[in-house]
Formats: sequence, C-alpha cells, structure tokens
Amino acid sequence: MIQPPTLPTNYTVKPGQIKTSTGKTIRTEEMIINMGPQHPSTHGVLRLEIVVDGEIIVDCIPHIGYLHRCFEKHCEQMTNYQQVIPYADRMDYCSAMTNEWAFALAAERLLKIEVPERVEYIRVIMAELQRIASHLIAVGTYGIDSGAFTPFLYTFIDREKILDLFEMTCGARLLYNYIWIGGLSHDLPPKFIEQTKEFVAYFRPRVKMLNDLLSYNEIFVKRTANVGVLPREVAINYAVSGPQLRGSGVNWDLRRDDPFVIDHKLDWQPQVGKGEVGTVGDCWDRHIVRMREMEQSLNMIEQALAGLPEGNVKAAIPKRIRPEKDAEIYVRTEASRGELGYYIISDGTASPFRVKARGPAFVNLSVLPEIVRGGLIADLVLTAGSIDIVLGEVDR
Amino acid sequence: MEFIQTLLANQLVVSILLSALPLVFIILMVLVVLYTEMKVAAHIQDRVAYMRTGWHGVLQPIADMLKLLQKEDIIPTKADKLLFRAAPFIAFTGTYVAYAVLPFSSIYIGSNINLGAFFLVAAGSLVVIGILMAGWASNNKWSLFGGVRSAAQMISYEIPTALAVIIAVMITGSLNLQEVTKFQDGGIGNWLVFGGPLPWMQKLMLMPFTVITFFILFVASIAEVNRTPFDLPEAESELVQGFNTEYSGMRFAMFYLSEYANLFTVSAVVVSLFLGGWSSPFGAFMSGPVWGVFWFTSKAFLFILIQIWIRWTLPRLRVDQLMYVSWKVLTPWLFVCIFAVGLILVI
Amino acid sequence: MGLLDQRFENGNVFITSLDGLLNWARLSSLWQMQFGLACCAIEMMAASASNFDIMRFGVIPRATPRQVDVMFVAGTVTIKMASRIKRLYDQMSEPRYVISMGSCANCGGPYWEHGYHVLKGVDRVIPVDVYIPGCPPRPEALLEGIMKLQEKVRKESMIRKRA
Amino acid sequence: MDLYTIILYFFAVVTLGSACIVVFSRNIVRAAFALLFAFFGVAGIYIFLLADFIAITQLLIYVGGIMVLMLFSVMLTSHQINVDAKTGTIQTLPAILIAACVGGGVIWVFWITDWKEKSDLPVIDTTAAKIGELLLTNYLLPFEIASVVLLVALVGAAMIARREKKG
Amino acid sequence: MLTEFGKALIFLIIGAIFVALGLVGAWVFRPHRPYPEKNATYECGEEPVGSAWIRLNVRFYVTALIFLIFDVEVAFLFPWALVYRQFGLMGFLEMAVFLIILIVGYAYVWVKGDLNWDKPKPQIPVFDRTIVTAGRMRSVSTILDDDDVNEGVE
Amino acid sequence: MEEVVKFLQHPGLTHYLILSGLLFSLGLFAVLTRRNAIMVLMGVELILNAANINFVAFSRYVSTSIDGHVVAIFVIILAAAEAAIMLAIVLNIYQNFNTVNVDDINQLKD
Amino acid sequence: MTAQEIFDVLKAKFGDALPEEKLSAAGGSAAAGFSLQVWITIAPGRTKEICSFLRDDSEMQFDTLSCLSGVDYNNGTFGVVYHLSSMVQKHKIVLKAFCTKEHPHIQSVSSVWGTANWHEREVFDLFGVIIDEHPDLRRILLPDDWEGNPLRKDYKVQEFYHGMKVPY
Amino acid sequence: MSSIGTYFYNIFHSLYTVVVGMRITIKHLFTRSATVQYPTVKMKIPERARNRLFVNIDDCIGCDQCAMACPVDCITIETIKSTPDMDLGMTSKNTKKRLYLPRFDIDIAKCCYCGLCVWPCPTECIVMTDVYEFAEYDRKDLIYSFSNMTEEEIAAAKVRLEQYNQEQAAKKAAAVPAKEPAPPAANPLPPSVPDIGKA
Ligand code: SF4
Ligand code: SF4
Ligand code: SF4
Repeated sequence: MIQPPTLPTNYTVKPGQIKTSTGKTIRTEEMIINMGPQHPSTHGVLRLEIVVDGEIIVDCIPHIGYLHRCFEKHCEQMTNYQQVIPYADRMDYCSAMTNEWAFALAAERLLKIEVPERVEYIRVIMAELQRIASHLIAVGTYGIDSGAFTPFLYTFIDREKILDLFEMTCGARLLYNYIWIGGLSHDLPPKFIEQTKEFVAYFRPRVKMLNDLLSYNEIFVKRTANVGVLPREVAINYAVSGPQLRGSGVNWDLRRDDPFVIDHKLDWQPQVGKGEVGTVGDCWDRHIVRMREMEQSLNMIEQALAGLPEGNVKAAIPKRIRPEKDAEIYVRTEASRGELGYYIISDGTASPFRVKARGPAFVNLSVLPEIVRGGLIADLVLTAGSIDIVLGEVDR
Repeated sequence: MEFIQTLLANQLVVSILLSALPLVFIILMVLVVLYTEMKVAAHIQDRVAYMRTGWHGVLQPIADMLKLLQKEDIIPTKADKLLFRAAPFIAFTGTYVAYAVLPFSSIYIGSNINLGAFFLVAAGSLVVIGILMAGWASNNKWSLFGGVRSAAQMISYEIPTALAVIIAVMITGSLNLQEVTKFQDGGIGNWLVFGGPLPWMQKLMLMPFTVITFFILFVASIAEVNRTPFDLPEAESELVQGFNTEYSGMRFAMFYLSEYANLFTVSAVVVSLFLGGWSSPFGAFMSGPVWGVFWFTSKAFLFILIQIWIRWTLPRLRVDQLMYVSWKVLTPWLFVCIFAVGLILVI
Repeated sequence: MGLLDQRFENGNVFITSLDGLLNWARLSSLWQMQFGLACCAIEMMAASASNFDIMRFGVIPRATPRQVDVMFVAGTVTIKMASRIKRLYDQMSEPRYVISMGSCANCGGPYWEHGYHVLKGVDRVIPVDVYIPGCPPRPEALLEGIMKLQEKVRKESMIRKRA
Repeated sequence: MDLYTIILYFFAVVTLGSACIVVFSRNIVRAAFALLFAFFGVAGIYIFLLADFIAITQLLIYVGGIMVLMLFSVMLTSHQINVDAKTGTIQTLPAILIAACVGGGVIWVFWITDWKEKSDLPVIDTTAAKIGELLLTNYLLPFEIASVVLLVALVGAAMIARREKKG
Repeated sequence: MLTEFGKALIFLIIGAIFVALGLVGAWVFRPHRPYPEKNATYECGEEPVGSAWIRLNVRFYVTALIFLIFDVEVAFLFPWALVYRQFGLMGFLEMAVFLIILIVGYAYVWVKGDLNWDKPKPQIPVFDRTIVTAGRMRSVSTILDDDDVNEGVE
Repeated sequence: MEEVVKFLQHPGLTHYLILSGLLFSLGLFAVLTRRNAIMVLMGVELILNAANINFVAFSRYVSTSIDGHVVAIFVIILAAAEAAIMLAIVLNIYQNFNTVNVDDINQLKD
Repeated sequence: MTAQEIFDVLKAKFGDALPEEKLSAAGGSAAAGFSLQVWITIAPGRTKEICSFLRDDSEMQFDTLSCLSGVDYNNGTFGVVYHLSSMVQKHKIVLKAFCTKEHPHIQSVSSVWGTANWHEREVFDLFGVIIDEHPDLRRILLPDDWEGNPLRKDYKVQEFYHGMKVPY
Repeated sequence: MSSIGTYFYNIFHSLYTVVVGMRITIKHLFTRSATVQYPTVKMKIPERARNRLFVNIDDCIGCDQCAMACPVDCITIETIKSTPDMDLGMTSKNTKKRLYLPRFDIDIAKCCYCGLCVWPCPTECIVMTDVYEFAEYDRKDLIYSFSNMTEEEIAAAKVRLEQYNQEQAAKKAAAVPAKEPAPPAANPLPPSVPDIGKA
C-alpha cells in the first residue's frame, strides 16, 4: 500500500531520524492516516497519506491528480492560441490574471509581438491586484488552518473589493479572460483608476489590522515559528519559487531578476523571510512574506497608475496567430505563487503543438514531504497551508 | 385537581418535577446560546448570519434541532455498537448531573449537597469518559484522536479548575455552592474575585491572588469545554470533527447539546464561586429569588459572550502548547495562590 | 420564505401540518459539507464569506459527511475523484441533497470534449437535485440554487422515497 | 420494600453486574467501561453508608482518574482488544473453586457473625469537615506519608513510563 | 443528606431518560436505510487503511498519570480547605508540607520533561554540502545577503 | 423463604458485607484467571473496592467515629498509586516485549 | 555564460554524450529581438552525469531546474526538455534528451535536483517515458490503473473506467 | 533573555496580543456588516458583466463565427441555405440574412462564460447579459435553444432548398457551361457542425 518515501540521495538525514525510507512496511506503532481528499484543511482535493507515530509525522506522501483537468491536452486541441487563455485562467484559479498573462506573454514572444506600453502597465496593475487577491485567499485560509476563522472573512471582504474592480473591467469575477495575446480584451473602464486608488488607500490599514489580528498574535506566532522549516539550499534545489522561496531567505524575484515586463522600472522591494520569530524559512516567514508583498504590490499599483500612458490596448492583437514551424519558447513569470512558466512548441499551425505549464504550486508542493517530518499533525496542516497550493495548478 | 394536589404533596414527584426544570432551561439556553453565538460571531465578522427563519432568524436553532431529529442515524459497521450507543448517554448524563448542584437562585438548587463544589469537579469526569467512549467506539482514526485528545485536555484542565475551586473553598470555608454564594451576598464588593467579605486588610492582600485565580479558572473553563483557543479536539482543520465525526442525527445532537450545556456549567461555576452567583451586585437592591435567577443566568451569559468573543478572535493552540499552558502556567500559578491565600487567611 | 411567510401565504395562524414543519426545518437548516473541488470552490468560499454570507440561509459548514444535509459539488469532478465523491455521498446521512455547482459539475463544462480525466457531470455518479450553471457561478447564483433546493424540499413529504 | 431499599439494590445490582462483565467480558475495552459502572455503583453504596465525601472521592479518583488512566493504557496496548479468559495463570475451574471458596468463606463469616450494629447512630452531616479535622489531627502522620507515597508513585511511574524501548 | 443525593440521582436518571426520549423521537421521524457503503468508516473519502484502534502515544498515559496524582491531592485538599482555619498556622503548615512534598514530584516531572507533550521534532532537510563545491556555497550566500535593503521589519 | 424476604427488606451491615464479599470474590477470580495484566489490575481494583465498602460499612454501623472513612480514603489513594505504578510497568513491558500477558511476561524474565 | 560557451565546455568534457555536433536552435532563426531557444542535445543515458556537472561546476552553477517537460514529437521520438537556470550566474540553458518510442528510457535527474522527482513522474505518467533510476516511479496525476498515456499524440481515451463512462 | 524571563515575557506577551486581537474584533462587532442580503437586495452588476449568453436570433446571419471561436464547443448551429427568391430580412446592422437557422443551441451548462464568442460576431447578436440566476432541477433545461423556427418551417425550408438544388442541377445539366449559382454570402460557409481539432 504505502510506497517508500523518496529521499534523494544527496540529502543527509539528521541523526535520530526514523528510517522509513528503507522498508516498505511501517512499524507496528505507526499508522497511516489519509488526510483528504475531503478534509477541511487540504485546500482542495489534495490527499496526504501520512504515517504517524503517535502524533508525530514519520512520513507524508502527497497524492495529487484529483483535479487533473488535462490542461496540456486541451491546449493541443484548441483551434487557436487565443482559446487557450480561458483554460489558462482555470489553471490557477486563485490567480487567473497572472496565468493568462504568462501564457499571453509566451505566445507573444513566440510570435515576436511587441505590446503597447499601456497594455504593459495595465497588465502590471492587474497582476498586482491579482497578487493581492490571491495572497488574501492564502492568508485567510491560513487563518482557518490555524483555527482563526475571522481573518478569513476579513480578507474576503477586501478581496471582494478587488473582484469588483476586475468585474467592472472585464465582466468576470474569478476567471477573467482579460489579457489576450498582444493586448487586452477591454480598455480600463472610466472609473477604474479612481476606484483603484480608493482601494489602495483603504487597504493599507487593513494589512496592518490583519497583521495585528493574526500575524503578530502570540498564539499564531508560536504555532508557526520554527515549523516546516525549509532551508534555502533545499528550497533552491527543489526549485521552489515565489513567496515560499523568499520566505526561505532567498532574495529572488523574477520580476526583478529576470524581468519580463515593466516591473523592474517601478520602485519596490522583494520581501524576504528573516526568521524574526524563529528560523529562516519557517511557516511564519512564508506568511509574513505574503503580508509584506501585498504592501509592495500596493506600491507598484500606485506607481503604475501614476505612470499609465495613453494608447490602444488592442493594437497588437494579431488577426491570425500562427507562429513559425518548430519554434519553441519557455517563458517564466512571477505569478502569485512563484515561477509560472509556459513551454510552448509550435508546429506552424494555428494550434500549439505542445504546451507545458510549469506551475509554481506543483513544484512548491513537491517539497512538502521534506519539511513536515517530525512535526505534529497540526504542524502538517500549517505547513501545507503555508505553501499555499492551488490544486488546479498542481494537477493542471 | 385533587389528584394534582396529592401528586404535589408527594415529595418524590415534586423533586422529579424540580429536577426536570434545568432540562427545560438547558434546551432553552442552548437554543439561545446557539443563536447568540452565531449572531455575535457573524457581526464580529461583518456578516449577519441567520436571517431567513423568522425575524432575524431567531427560529434557526429550532430548525436545526428539528432537522437533526429527522436525520438518519448511522452506526458504522466497524464501530463497537454497544459503546457507540452508550456514549451519548454518558456524556449528556454527566453534563446534566452537574446542573444538580448549580444554585440558580437562593431558593432553587437541584440538590443542595454539602459537597457541591467537589461534586462538580467529579461530575466533569463523566463527560470525559463519554467522549473517550465515543472516540473509541467509532473506530475512526479521527474520532479516536479527537476523543483521546479531548479527554487528555479535559483532565489536564481539571486540575487548575479544581485548585481554583479549592481557593474559593478556603476563603468561604464551605463546599456547598449555596453557602458559597450566600457568603458573597451583599453587593459587588463582597464577591470573591475582590477578596470576599473579609476585613479590609485581608481583602486587599487577597485581591491580587483572587483575581489571578479567577482569571485562571476562566481560562481553564474555556479549555474544559474545548473552545478556541483550546478547541483542539474538534479542530476542524486537523481532526475533521473530533470525537463526533461518525455521529449523526440525534446522537450527534446530544453531544452538541451537552457541549453547549457544559458551556453554561463552567460559566456558572465561575460565577457562583467568584462573582457572587445569584446575588445582586447592588447589595439588597434588585435581589430576591427571582432576581437571583436573573443575575445568575445573566452573569453566566456574560461569560458565554466573552467566550464567544474570544473564540472568534484567536487561533488555536497546538497540543503541546495546550499542555504547556495547563501544566506549566496555570497550575504553578495556582500553587502560588494557594500558598498565599492560605497564609493570608491564617495570619 | 420561512415560517412567517407561510403564515401570510396560507392565511392561517401557524403551520398547518407536521409535514410542513418538518420540511421547514429541513430546508432552513441545510448543513453543508466542507468540501470544494476547483475554481467554483473559491466562489463557494466567497459565498460563505461576509459579502454574501450563505449562513443567512442556515447553511453551516461541517467537516464530516455524517452530519451534513447538502453537498455542494463545486468544481471539476475528475475520474480519480469521482469514486471519493460517491463514497462521501454514500456516507452522508439521509435526507441528503446534492447541488451541482458550475459547468464542470453539471456536465464537464469546458472540459467535456477533450478532458480525458474529467467526469462529464457529477450526475453520473450521484443524484443531483439542483444544477447551477456558471463558470464559476456568482455567489448569488449559488444562493439562488439553495433557494431552488429549498423550494424542492418544501414540496417533499416527510416519508420520502428517495435514493 | 421502600424506595430507599430498591435504590440500594439497584446500586448493588449495578455494581455486581458490572463487576461480572469486567470479569467475564472478552473485550478489554468493554471490560474497562464496565468497570466504570462498577465504580459508580460502589459510589452509590457509599452514599447509602452516609459517606458522601468518600462517594464523591470515589467518583473523582476512580471514575475520573483511574478509569481514564486505565483506558489510556488499554488503548496504548490495544492491538488485541479481545482477551481470552480461558487460559489464565490458573485454569478456570480451579480459579472458580478458589474464588468461590474464599468468597464463600468470607461471606459465611459475615453472615454468621453478630456485628452488634447500632443502627441509630447519629448521622454525621459534615463528613468532609470531620475528615479534614481527622487528617490534621489523628491521621497527620499517615496524611504526610500519603504525600510521600504519591510522590513516589508520580516519580516512579513517570520514570518507568519514560524509559525508552530497549535496544 | 440522603435526599439531596437522591435528587442528584434523579438528575442522573432524567438526563438518561432525556437522551432516550430524544432517540426515540428521532426514531419516529428519521429514515433508516443503511447499506454497506453508508456504514463504512469515514476517512476523508478514502478507504480506511487498517483498523483505527491503534496504539496511542505514551504521552497520554503520562498526562493521565500526573492528573491522577493531582486528583488525589485535590481530594485531600478539599477537606483541608474546609477546616484548616480552625487550626491556624499549624493547619496551614501541615498542608504546606504535604503540598511541598508533592510539588517536589511536580518539579521532578517538570525538569525531566514529562510535562512536555510530544514536542514536534522537526527534521529540517539538510542539503548535503559535500558534493557541492565551495564556490557554490559562497555564491549562494552572496545572492542571499547582498540585499539587506528590506528594512520593513516591524 | 419469608426470612429471606425479611432479610432483604431491611438492609443492614450484613448486606453490605455480603456485597463486598461477592465483589471480592469476583475480583479474586479476575486476578486469578486473567492473562492480560491490565485485566488483573482491574480485578485488584475490585478487591480494593470491596475492602473499602467494608471499612465504610463498619464505620457506619459499628462505631460513631468516621475513622473508617479516613482509612477508605487512604485505600483509594493507595489504589491510585498502585494503578499508576502498575500501569507504568505494564506499559514498559509492553514496549519492550510487545505483550501484556502475565504468563508471557513471566517467561520473558531474563 | 552564453549557450555556446556552455556547449563548448560540455563538448570538451562529455564529448561522447552529446549526439549533436553543434548547438541546436528552434525554427532556424535564433536571433530577432526575443531569443527563441537554443538547446544542447544530450544522450538519454547520461543526463545525470551531465546535470550534476552543470549543477556543481563553479562556472555553471545551474542550481535550479526550472522546468522539465516531456514532448511527443509525433514521429516516433519522445523528448525530455530540461530548462535550467542559475540564480547565481543568472544564465539559462536548455537541454534535451531524446528517446525512441520503442525504447522510451531516460535517466533520472531527481538525484541532482529534488524538483525533478515529480516532473519525471509526470513525464512517466503522461508520456509513458520510463525514467531510469527514479526512486519512486509511479503515476502521479492519473489513477494507477489508468490505461494509456494521454499526452501521446496517438492516445485514445478509454471508454470506461471502473464503470464510469469517460467520454462525453 | 533568561529562561525565567522568557517564561514571564511569554505569558504577558501572549495576553497582550490576545487583547490586541480582541480589541480589533470588538470594534468590528459594531461596524456595519458587509453583507448584501441577496434575494432582497441585489448587487450591482457592472455593464461588462459576463453571465448568461443571449442570442438575438433575428439578427443572426448564421455565420458560425461564434461557434468557431468558442473554446468549449458549446454552440451548435445548423443552417439551411435559403433560396434566392426568399427574403429573410435584414439584421439591425443592415446585413442581409441568407441562412435559415433551424438550430442554434447553446449548452449553457458547458459554457465557460469566457466571452470569446461575443467578439467575432459580425452582427453583435450574441451577447452576454447580466442574468446569473438560472439554476435548474434538470440538466436538460440548461440547453438553450435560440432558434425560432418551427418544425414545419424547417421542413419547408429543407424542401425548398432541395427543390432549388434540383432545379439548379437540372439547369446545369441542360446548359453545361452555364453560370454557377451566385455565391451565397461574403463569408465562405463553414461546415454546419464545427469541426474543431487538428487538421
Ligand atoms: S465550472 Fe468553471 S469555474 Fe467551476 S470548476 Fe469548472 S472550470 Fe472552474
Ligand atoms: S462564452 Fe465562451 S464558452 Fe460560452 S459559448 Fe461563448 S465562447 Fe463558448
Ligand atoms: S457569430 Fe453572430 S451572427 Fe454569426 S452565427 Fe454567431 S451569433 Fe450568429
């Protein structure tokens, strides 16, 4: 039934660790518990098969694929590139904007399209708003994981305001189909700038409130500090990305380090976990990185709004999308959860030959078994929560 | 008529009727508390909750109960059927027995045992057994974890509770809750939390310790009823629903009822030991048997409200932190208080 | 819609029949299984959050299927998940209802054609009471679906022949 | 037979019945839960003996403490919850004989002895206070020794339980 | 006195009767259609693996043990608390000795760590440095440390 | 027959004593036959309870003092201490030998 | 380092493991604004060796495996594409290893980069490429008893799975 | 900090943060709730909202562009060519309609509300409305049929086309190098059932 855990050989195991990697059978005092697919704290249909000794986790084997929606197959079956965008939306449904952006970007690079500057600015605004919305879900559900229900509802109130902005822009609340290859589906609506500024002003104190209510609450700190520590070398080796990587103390943000858009022109700072309350790379660091990133995103939004040029948002949308034969591209962007890459191979027809989506959550989740060993079940819940997975993207 | 009179003359019948009163109270109280909790929680969270059953949804708890009455009652094949059936009985009975010694008013107390406070401490253990039984009998890993954890938590916090009760007993010199309350009668200044009706010097010296004791008792009582931040046994994010994961329908309703009834019990203990029970805070003003019921329940409700407030604010402790709080924070502080109070009272 | 409305509708003072009362209890206290599958689950969460507040309808999330009345199948049902959903549905205590939320649960939605691993409609494994279209349905649409379900429950009889 | 006596017998039956389940049940967890009822019945008997404090202590310590401890132990060692009573240290039949002989002998002695009961003894209303006084006066030494016993039990049991698995 | 306990007994019985009544009442209304899948054990939608009657952590025993000892102590404290004032300082001291002896045990278990629940013993994954060249480590730390610009710590 | 009924109708010391005797023999039986160490312990607890009933009964019916109560309390305490230690030993043995059978333990003794 | 330099280094060190003589580029035109990708073809049986060199060499320091994708080229060839990047040196490279449909075996690199573990399982799952020396080669997304490898171009979906109709 | 100091610091710090949190929540107890009480109050839907599709069938020229654009293939259009002697009227955009639409079904249960079908429509007759409340008890009720042709009309149109085709064929046979019938529309007619998939 249970598979041996997979410790890559180049990781040393601390002395005193129970050796389950050798035998297939568990010891008599251990037991296997299924957490999920229906479990309140697996954030969707993740199934964690955990081996526990008492309450201490000996091993954890994630089982994914309960939401495998055949994204890559669909990409190949579409009649044109544009039709992929709705599916890209549905991949990471908490952060649809960044997903469609990444795909649009990849297609644009494949087609060598240059988009107007206004489009880039709007895309940044949208992506950062989306990042806030996505982090709000992460923070809110993390509150539930830690037993506090109220922050979840507060974050959703704030998120609803962002969704209103999105809805007035493109008509949808969750899955936007807004960023098209070479442009946008709509220009900004008239009152958008005003309302966004309002939102930014409204949201800053809310971040502080959330911090007071949750992040700096002593119980919360005690629960998350020193839990699920992911050292930076391991994080890099596992290609972990996004807030999780930065939470491990690696100052790496694709928006700055592999600039794919105008983000690097704006004034902002990637936020890094410093181990203020525990070890660098623990759950609290990941959480607080998200909280602080939201503030940074607000800065970016403000600047992008200020610098928004005029122009046509549909100028570069190609009539027919037909890249050259055998062209291929891998484009990586910094989505809400980390490095979102699209690898597209074209065969010269109007539909992609192969699309591989490299979802950040998929990769981030793969490190989970490494960091939960030795913790309690409660720690597992918090560690899994701090990774902020979206199953749509893990399973695609 | 005559029949009723003869019936009322029979002491047994009367005491049975009197003993059934708290049951009515429990049911009403649970309905009210359920409603209040959801409403308060909702408003804390900028929501409204229950709006569609009657005026502002006041009938919602009734609907819930009626619905639970209609739910199928599932006994899993693998469960230990006998124990599975017995568990709700034990849990609820244990809860209800505790009501026997709560002094609702100066004239009503279910059973005026001389050892009331002691009895309360002991009765709590029945609930522990019921929960343990439920967790075991379900033959479900989550239930077992929940049940055992619940039991471990309740017994861990029973010690602080008992020690705090002892401090109250030391000051009042009686285990009879009715007498403990009478001892504190006569206004807010006489409440034990402020040192009781003792000479000024003693009172001032006692005050810090009684306040600490009171506070600890309050914390322990939250933990005893498994509420946030101590709600690990039912921690939804880890253990699904804890020990009642496999229970459905009316059997579950009994646990639900007993949980909320316990909520009142622990608040009532705090109130009658430290906040003057049924006695009015204004001395003779607004006091009397009927007012007594009012004061007693409203004080207890105040506590329930505070518990609700705490519940919807805080995250949950982890199990080791839970034990830490009980054994390494509350208990030692209470030892200190016992020594201090003991010394102050004899010199 | 609740008790009080009925009073005005029927013109009599209180509930006329036990059946009505019991139906009323069932329809106003629909406990929900805490369980979401995909994008629609986010909208379901939004529906339970402050702005829409599903609890106004008496919907309380419970984690275990034993104590719930209604299961919102919110999201894409994959074939790997279908057997689990069936099992969870089986383990719910009767009377139980299912609301299929979103295109995916209705019929496979955007994945109906090429989704080799997507179950084309949850009604292939469990009976569905109300279908809510949308991708994702707005939270209000979910609320409307609940009201539709309530209508359905209202018409039921206590001794039902179901499943 | 008045109500009083009926209730007494009720408790007696509860006690003995549960004890029988404890002795004859093949499921150790059920045996443990039956023990709970036995203790409970004994507590009832104590009340009839006007020993209210002892009764509640019984509830507190046996039901609340020892039972929980035992249940935990059972659950800790529980990969076999069925325990066979057949092949014990002593075979069943000799055991029955021994138990019956000893028990019967004791009961016979109880039966034939004239105990000079004084049924009109004054009812002591405040046993708890009396016990407290006795503890602080006559039984001071045992009282203090009890604390030592408890200390030893605590330290010893904790130590034994803590000892790691051999090898 | 007996009658007071009698009343407590009545409470007990009424409690049990209430539960029974509730169950009987539910039996009138509720459907009852069991089938094997329905009665299967719930485990988050998966098929349960192994029996749930597993062995628990020895911690639970230790907790119960400490509880038991203190429970006993509480049983002593109650009668004492009732009367000790009659004995003045002596009464207090006698109990103080009793308590202190027990507190010694308490301190013992505290120091020995028996009061600690199973603390999580997180096993932080360690990257094996031996197969990584020294240059790598240095350069990793440079990208880690060069940005100490984030002063946003509150 | 009548005598029996009469006897039953007027509970007195003897009744309690007989009850305790029965309890005692049940406990003894459990101690003798059970192989599971915890079950043996349960038998011991029954015996102790039987003894306690005696103490309290004598104190009720024979003397005016309540010394019997105090003794009973001490017995309860001893029972608690004994249970604690014994269960600890059982657990320890279980951890080492993976059995709680008294006989097996006997054989396992080095 | 540019791709050419990396290629040269590799050529010097693992000459026999690089089937192609030169750097390959997509679609012929690698220039023009955005660099479409160039890649190095490596032998499917030597990936681990080459990758650990790329990771550990102080000049290369490819500490991250950004992406690992399987491709069915629809001509009897499968490929696995490795997108490497270095956080330290800030350069990127693409490696490709090809295998045939008849003998779909590629060596695992999960001992070099932890992240490769799941990616390789996915390749195994969706393409049926057997990853040699993988510590835990199971299907990852699809159920264990699923038939076929869906991302193969010739994939036909099965009609029923455990009694559930699969196609619409 | 010494361990004793930490002990006390922890206790008081915990209490302090608990109080901070409780202050926040009690403030919220008295603020206005954010809830929109749905059935009585409805949220404002922005004009761009993308909810249920609506087809103004009178304007539709049956060009099948929408079905082509749909990634989900949930639009099914069947057309019957009209004969030149029939006048199907004009759309509101002054395009001449040349096709009968016996079938214009949108399986609203499959639709993913992406709005891609709206853009290419030459007559802007397929639009997304702000109707979002259309839950049904039966899945079949979610297939929306927009065609307004009755069975008889469809049959008649088919017959007419058949006749026309026969006539044309007859004409063709009579005069071999005769003129082709006029091309039906500016847009080349795609197959009536869209065939999406790779060539
Ligand atoms: S219906 Fe749409 S929103 Fe809902 S799960 Fe399916 S794809 Fe996601
Ligand atoms: S909205 Fe999208 S899915 Fe729906 S019919 Fe139009 S194109 Fe198709
Ligand atoms: S694109 Fe417009 S006109 Fe053409 S078929 Fe669709 S709805 Fe009709």
